[in-house]
Amino acid sequence: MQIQVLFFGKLRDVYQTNEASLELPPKSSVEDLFQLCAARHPEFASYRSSVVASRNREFVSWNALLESGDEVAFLPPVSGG
Amino acid sequence: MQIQVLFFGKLRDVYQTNEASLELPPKSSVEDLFQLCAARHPEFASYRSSVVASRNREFVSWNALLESGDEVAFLPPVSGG
Amino acid sequence: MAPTPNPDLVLLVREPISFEALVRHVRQPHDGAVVTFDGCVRNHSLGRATLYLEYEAYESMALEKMREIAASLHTLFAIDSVAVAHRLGRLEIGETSVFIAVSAPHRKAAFEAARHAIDTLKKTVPIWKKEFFEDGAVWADGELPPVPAATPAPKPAS
Amino acid sequence: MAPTPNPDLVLLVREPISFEALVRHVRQPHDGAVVTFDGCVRNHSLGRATLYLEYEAYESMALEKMREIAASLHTLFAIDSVAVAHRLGRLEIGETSVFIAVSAPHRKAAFEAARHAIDTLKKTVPIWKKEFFEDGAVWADGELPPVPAATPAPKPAS
Repeated sequence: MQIQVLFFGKLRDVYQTNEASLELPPKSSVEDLFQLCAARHPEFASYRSSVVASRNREFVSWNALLESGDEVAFLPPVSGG
Repeated sequence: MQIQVLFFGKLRDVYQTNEASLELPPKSSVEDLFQLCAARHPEFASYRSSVVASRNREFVSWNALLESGDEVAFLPPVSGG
Repeated sequence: MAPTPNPDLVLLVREPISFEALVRHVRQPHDGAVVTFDGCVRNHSLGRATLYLEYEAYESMALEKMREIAASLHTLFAIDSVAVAHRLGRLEIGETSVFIAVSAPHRKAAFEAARHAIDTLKKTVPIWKKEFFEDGAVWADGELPPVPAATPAPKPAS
Repeated sequence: MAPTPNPDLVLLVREPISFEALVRHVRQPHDGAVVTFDGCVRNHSLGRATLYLEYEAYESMALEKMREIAASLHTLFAIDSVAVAHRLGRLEIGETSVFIAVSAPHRKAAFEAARHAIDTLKKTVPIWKKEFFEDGAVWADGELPPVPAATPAPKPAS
């Protein structure tokens, strides 16, 4: 299935792009998607404990399962305001 | 001694003036001044427990002693803001 | 980098209060937060429709008390500067009767100081509000300012 | 007399925030208080002189989260309406990055809601600040938003 992934802040610098469309097996989780990103950009792995994920613009846990067409973002600590 | 007295809000309505210059014996207190006002306008007496007094623009207790030339005001509950 | 606090601004005015001027007054480059409180004339009071208000003050004492409040904010909170304006005379519905602006490096102090300023102003500044209704006018219920328990006698004249 | 709350206003903007428009939006005749919070770009950060900032957002999600904050204020506090604007792009020292205005019949709710709004925005809205110094730029330290402990699996595709 196809997942749209968005990168922000520090993570965008690391992944060197704003967004990517990645192919994952059915029943993959957010965690699986993160590991796929880390496989492509090894430095990415070091951010695992300091980012959160959203799925379709809602914060989700790492074990959340994905569906085809989902929009997932990896979000570093927010600093608006 | 001469004391300048100011009246505000409801008390001004009762005393029918903004200010008065009243003559009191030396060592008179704020309380004495209030009683002198009440003698002139009997309705004034009923406000004794619902007003405070200032002397030279500082809140004072009823037993505060006055000096010639003091500016005293009787202040109903304040409602600014 | 070396914060020189603006002098505080304390005003009683008879025209509409200029929010922008007060905010400009307190806002400096080392500030991260400005909190403002805008007290407005409501169209009703205890269930009755208000037509308009009139505010009067013991002006010299009100200004002194407002200056004392501003000064106390600096000792109580890590703020930069304060502007407080209260309007007097006739006010229509929706107009601003009191405006307070507080600047600070961080938001917590700005919020707490602005709140403290209006709470203290309402309890201690000699200003009175008369409410005008269809069928008459009343002096608004207010708060009796706290008064010292006992006052030392003045020095005897020498 | 029958308060019809204004719809809340939630904005991400790339030009200077118009305070007056936001305050006008929330201010209605039955309100007694408007509290505003103005978050400004400080000229230093952790002791270093800041040159300017850049803000970026996950815009669609940030707007959703800001709308959720505005909605939650109505359930938590007795307020009338809310306006929240956050600026994106390059900001100079002294410019406003975020502005919040809350109107209410009484001041306590307006203060508490404005404070809650900015505290929650800083923790949960996906916006990031990059600080530019003489000798480089860094993404500001921030807060990691709270995340649900476990997420129910989506319904299997039928």
